Amino acid sequence: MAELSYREAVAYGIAQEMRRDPRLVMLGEDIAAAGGVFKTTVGLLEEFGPDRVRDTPISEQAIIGAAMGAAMTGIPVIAELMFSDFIAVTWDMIANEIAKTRYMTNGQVTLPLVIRTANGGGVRFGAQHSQSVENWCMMIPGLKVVAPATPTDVVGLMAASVRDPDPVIFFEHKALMATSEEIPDGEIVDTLGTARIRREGTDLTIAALAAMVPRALEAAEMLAADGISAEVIDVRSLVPLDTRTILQSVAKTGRFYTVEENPRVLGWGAELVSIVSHEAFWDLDGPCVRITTPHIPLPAASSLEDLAIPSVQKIYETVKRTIGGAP
Amino acid sequence: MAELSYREAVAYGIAQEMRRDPRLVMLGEDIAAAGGVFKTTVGLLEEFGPDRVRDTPISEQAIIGAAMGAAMTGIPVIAELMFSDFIAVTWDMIANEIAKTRYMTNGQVTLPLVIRTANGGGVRFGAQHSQSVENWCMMIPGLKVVAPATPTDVVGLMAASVRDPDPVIFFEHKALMATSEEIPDGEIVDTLGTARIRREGTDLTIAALAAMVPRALEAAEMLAADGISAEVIDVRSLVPLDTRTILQSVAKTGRFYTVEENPRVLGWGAELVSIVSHEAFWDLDGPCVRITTPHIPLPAASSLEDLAIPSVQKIYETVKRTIGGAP
Amino acid sequence: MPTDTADPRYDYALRPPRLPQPVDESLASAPIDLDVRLEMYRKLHLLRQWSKRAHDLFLQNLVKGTTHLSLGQEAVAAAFSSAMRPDDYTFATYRGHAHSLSRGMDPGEALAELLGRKNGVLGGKGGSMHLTDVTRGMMGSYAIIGAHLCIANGAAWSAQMRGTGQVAVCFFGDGTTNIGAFHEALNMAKIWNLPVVFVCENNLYMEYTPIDLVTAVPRPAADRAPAYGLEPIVVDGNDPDAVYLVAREAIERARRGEGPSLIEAQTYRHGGHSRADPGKYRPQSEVEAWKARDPIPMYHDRLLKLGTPEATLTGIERQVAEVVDAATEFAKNGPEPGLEDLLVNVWADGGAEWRN
Amino acid sequence: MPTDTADPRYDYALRPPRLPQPVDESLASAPIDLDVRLEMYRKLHLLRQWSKRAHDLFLQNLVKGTTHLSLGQEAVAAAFSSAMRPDDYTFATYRGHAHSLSRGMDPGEALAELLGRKNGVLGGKGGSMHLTDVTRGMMGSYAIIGAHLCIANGAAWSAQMRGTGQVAVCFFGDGTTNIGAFHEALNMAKIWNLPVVFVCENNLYMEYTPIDLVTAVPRPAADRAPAYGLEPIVVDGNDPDAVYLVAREAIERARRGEGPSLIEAQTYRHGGHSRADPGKYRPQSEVEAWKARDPIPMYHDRLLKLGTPEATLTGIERQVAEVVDAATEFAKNGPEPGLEDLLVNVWADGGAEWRN
Ligand SMILES: Cc1ncc(C[n+]2csc(CCOP(=O)(O)OP(=O)(O)O)c2C)c(N)n1
Ligand SMILES: Cc1ncc(C[n+]2csc(CCOP(=O)(O)OP(=O)(O)O)c2C)c(N)n1
Ligand SMILES: [Mg+2]
Ligand SMILES: [Mg+2]
Repeated sequence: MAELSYREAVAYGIAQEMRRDPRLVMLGEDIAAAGGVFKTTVGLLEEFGPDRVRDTPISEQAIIGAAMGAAMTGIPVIAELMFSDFIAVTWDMIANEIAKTRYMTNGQVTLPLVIRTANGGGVRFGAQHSQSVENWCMMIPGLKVVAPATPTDVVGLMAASVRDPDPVIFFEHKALMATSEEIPDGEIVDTLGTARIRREGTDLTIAALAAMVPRALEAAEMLAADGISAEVIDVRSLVPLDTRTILQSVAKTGRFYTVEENPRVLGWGAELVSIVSHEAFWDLDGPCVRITTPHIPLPAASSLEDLAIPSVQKIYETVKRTIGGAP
Repeated sequence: MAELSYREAVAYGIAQEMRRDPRLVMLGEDIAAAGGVFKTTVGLLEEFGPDRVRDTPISEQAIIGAAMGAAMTGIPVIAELMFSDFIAVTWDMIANEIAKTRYMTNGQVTLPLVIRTANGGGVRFGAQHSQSVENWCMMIPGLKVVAPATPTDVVGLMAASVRDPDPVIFFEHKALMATSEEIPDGEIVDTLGTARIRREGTDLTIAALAAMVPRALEAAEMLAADGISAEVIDVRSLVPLDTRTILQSVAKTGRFYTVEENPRVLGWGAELVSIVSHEAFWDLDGPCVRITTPHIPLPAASSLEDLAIPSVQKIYETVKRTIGGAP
Repeated sequence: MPTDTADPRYDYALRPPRLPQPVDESLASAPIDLDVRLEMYRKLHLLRQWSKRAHDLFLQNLVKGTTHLSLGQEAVAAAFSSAMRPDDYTFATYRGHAHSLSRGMDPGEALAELLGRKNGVLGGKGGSMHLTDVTRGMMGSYAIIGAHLCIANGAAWSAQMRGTGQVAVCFFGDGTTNIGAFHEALNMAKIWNLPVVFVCENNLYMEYTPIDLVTAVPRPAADRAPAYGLEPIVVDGNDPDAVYLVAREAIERARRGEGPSLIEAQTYRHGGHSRADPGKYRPQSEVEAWKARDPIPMYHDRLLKLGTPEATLTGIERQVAEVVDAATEFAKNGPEPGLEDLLVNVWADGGAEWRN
Repeated sequence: MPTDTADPRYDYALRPPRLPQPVDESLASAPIDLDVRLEMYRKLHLLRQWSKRAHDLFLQNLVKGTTHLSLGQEAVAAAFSSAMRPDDYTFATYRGHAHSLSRGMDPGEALAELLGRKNGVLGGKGGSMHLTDVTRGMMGSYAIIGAHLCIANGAAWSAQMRGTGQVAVCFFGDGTTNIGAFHEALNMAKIWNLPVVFVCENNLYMEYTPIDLVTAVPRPAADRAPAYGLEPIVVDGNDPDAVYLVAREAIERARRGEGPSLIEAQTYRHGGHSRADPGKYRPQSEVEAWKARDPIPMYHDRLLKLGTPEATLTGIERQVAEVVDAATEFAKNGPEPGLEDLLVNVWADGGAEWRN
């Protein structure tokens, strides 16, 4: 057991996989000599050398294109996009090429690659460096999408993502970088497509992701003090999506809430609600409620950012207000 | 009254606006001398000249960037992206710059621009030239999103989009190009953010968009023959979204269906269902059902494409199967 | 503003024609094996006849969707593929039929793909714009401009890491030189010294717009080469021998570890951009001049002059005709894919499940 | 693989330093009005003192988020803004404070924005990386590499259409020359003959990676100019007079309708890339050599040599100090924005409604 921060867990998880598979390479801006702007790749250059850990120019299309070309010819790759907002600069490569090539070629091409990127807000970086864009990727058929909330999950889901033969977009959350926990000894390998029940409860189900998981858990404690028992599910993997765990939970609790950092419209919760409200319709005792950032670009000022992103208080109050059935 | 095809309606609508506002300009690939690859801009070069109707290089970032820069300095612009799939190539410009600049500058910058693009499938162009990507744009705060289903709506919503001071993404549907209807004489100006009830009904509400509207209407006729009365709403405008019309309809019918051409996950219907299942929860007599393309890239072969995109038959059967309450 | 119909800003066909250079007859004595030359001749014919057949089938309404033929541009594909090793990689655009067939893709499977049949090389899923045959090093046809230059880099990088000596050859059009990905790809190829050869088939037009109207330099690829520390290389793209020599040199350079090249092959498409296009934005005299520089009769003459018996050439042509006929039968007889194919191969497990 | 800690591939600070060129003393006699020179001197000081104050406030934990200072690079902003007309357009990156202040943005409003206050120039919504003041032609600071070059084209195109003679000046870093949008923007600027001046502030590093390691040519901007039919122009970015001359020339060219320019200004940032960065990837000798080429003392000396009384310069410095102190008070006393600001100005109607 070692205490590891979320930030350190990234390099730890990558190192585990690079030791295991000598073909595995990495590329990205400032990831090698500098160890990454979030210090998530510290030590990898030293251990694996400059051929396997590569600094690149500011050329996101070339980076992701190179990852795709290498992966399709037998070299598994981890590519970093410094901020998830920059996915937009290489969106064609991700959404049109990487996601579709296996299907278009009827299975001729396999793409064992992982795109890691720093996602989310809470660090006052403003609208172009704080977005939660996991929904961008979730909606594209052919991409797997993972967003861990804890250091152990970072390591285990990194291993699962690297070992998966399909392209995985791996969202590391900026606001969680400094959080830490004890992680198990030995190899850690998790499974894509599995949600995790972080807290059991009977009155309502809250589905949360990444930085919203600790907030949902805290809100659940406050609700517990009021006699309301919330089950909190860390969705972890948006694609594949573990609907079973969620539907089972809703079958038990009869109420469903999502806590989403993304701006409201078409956040991942919309898909979950559309599933729950269809398949668990007869289980529901009241409307599904989505707690999200308002549908606005994220403001930079601390005071505004704090007002925008769902807070513990807001989660708590929203549940309190609506659990009886009020809209 | 003149009979106009959807294809012709695009140029008709643009010409109406270019006559009205002598500042308005257009740019895009092959739009001027060739009249556009879908022939949607035929005659505009001749009428408005090469300074106002410009052919560009294959440089989507430069095209959309130029549109933004011109718009922010007082020149309203219509930019064409030949296929909506190519939005990906300039996604940074659209999602990170155009959508966010007004908010980030606290209102200093106004962007009167329209991005027109040919959207959707049905023409056997395969996975990279047939996508329905209106959900990509819908989910970005700061973008308005329109997708007309008829020639009259093309003209009217084009006028509304051009006159709107905010950036509008205007989706023209490839499969509707050849459809035609009589359109009213004189200036035609519609209103963004208004859905339209295309068919009244009492048993269920179907929300559809663009090429799915005629299919939904046809399916409604088949259902009527079976004694099931479907109300069909053409959503038309995803942002702003006319939830009022939809919620009122569901209040009346008690059942809600979406017909979406997009691959399933986070299609526009997911947001609608999340709204309806929350705000009309007590009105619903059964689960909301989404009828979508499966969550796959769109295949090229006619037989496969026809199986993928929701057909009249599939709409009809799905409603028949589920209207009683079955999943 | 009244239209002056004689204004070349309104009608590009009124612009001055851009004429081909004359044949360099000295290439007849270039050091190229006769085997190679005959193989190139065979490929020229295969690409021509196959593409004409594809066009015929389109006229019969059997090809749905779109197609982008290379009629007139065959020399580039024929010559490059002949200079490549079987395990080298090809990356092409939607105009990728010629490159696919040249690398050995089965003509029947290729045609069946255009017809949307289950026996198509992609089972009908990809269509005309995405022909791919990984077993033959044909790593794909890419339909959105730019991306595949970056992807080709990745394949070259992979070859470099694996130490296999493989080279990636990436074909694209003149119009593609103005998109951002071109710039990023060329820069990365150079700084990483990648074994990749970028080949711009400059056919003077993007879709319907003349390339010189939208490009800051006269030679869209060659005049950009120095921006990436590369030599400008221009070749007569209608002469298989000229292309072959340049291709061999660039590929061997890359194989020796001496890094990337950027080649501009000047050529012309005889037809429109895609099946929907009559190509009327081009001066008639220009089209005619380039048709007169058709690589096939020119190469036929050269081979005759080099002493190849007419019968050998006719034999090749006949053999190709049989191949194309057989391919046509194969394609036409293919079944349509069905529901059992729809949800297959999104993921490596063969399926399309995104949830449990 | 054991780490050789003395290997420059592992530690870029071990690479050979890239040293500045010596001051060109002949620039003292350049034909530049004394007014202009004194104004540039004032700006140099304003940018320097303001940025240092921003840094102090960051150390006091009053600046949240990130900041990117231009310490050492002030001459570029000071000189360009002095060569511009009030109605010309500036486009800058996240490293945009110097350009904003040089165009006349209120120093207090700029600082308040860094502090996330309601009286910030963007009401706290944009933050350090997005300073914008449309009333002063400061058309924005853009935080994602590349886009704003294309946007600057649009403003220049608009000026061209409106016939106002306005010019757009677009600043960016060396690292930005490797992104696709750079390529697209330069090409379009040339073919449309746009009144735009692209200014690459080459400070030798992207964030933490030396630019020469990732660029195919030695001069990231200048060596690309010919690819767009442009002259390569390199200028000593630490000499306000040198920059001013080049700026005036390029801007007037653009104003006369003679099209775009691309200028590479060689400079260096004294500090790290952003507030989180100690900048240790740079050879110490390099940092020192460039600090010795600090534009401010150099320009101070030049002005003295040109006969400006010391008191005039001290007066300017003192006046700037007062401005910066006042700005600090203004910023610190600003209230934090609140809920009433959150849902404002997504749309032109002032609101944020996406549904009814
Ligand atoms: C990013 C992008 N923009 C536009 C298109 C539409 N398009 C398809 S082919 C083409 C012209 C390409 O011209 P060129 O590169 O010269 O190749 P050619 O077709 O002449 O072989 C265009 C604009 C596209 N496929 N991708
Ligand atoms: C598309 C994109 N990729 C990466 C980044 C992260 N990033 C911010 S600044 C920077 C370095 C930019 O270097 P340069 O252009 O030289 O400008 P400088 O910071 O030196 O002024 C990088 C990589 C970004 N903002 N946008
Ligand atoms: Mg071309
Ligand atoms: Mg720099």
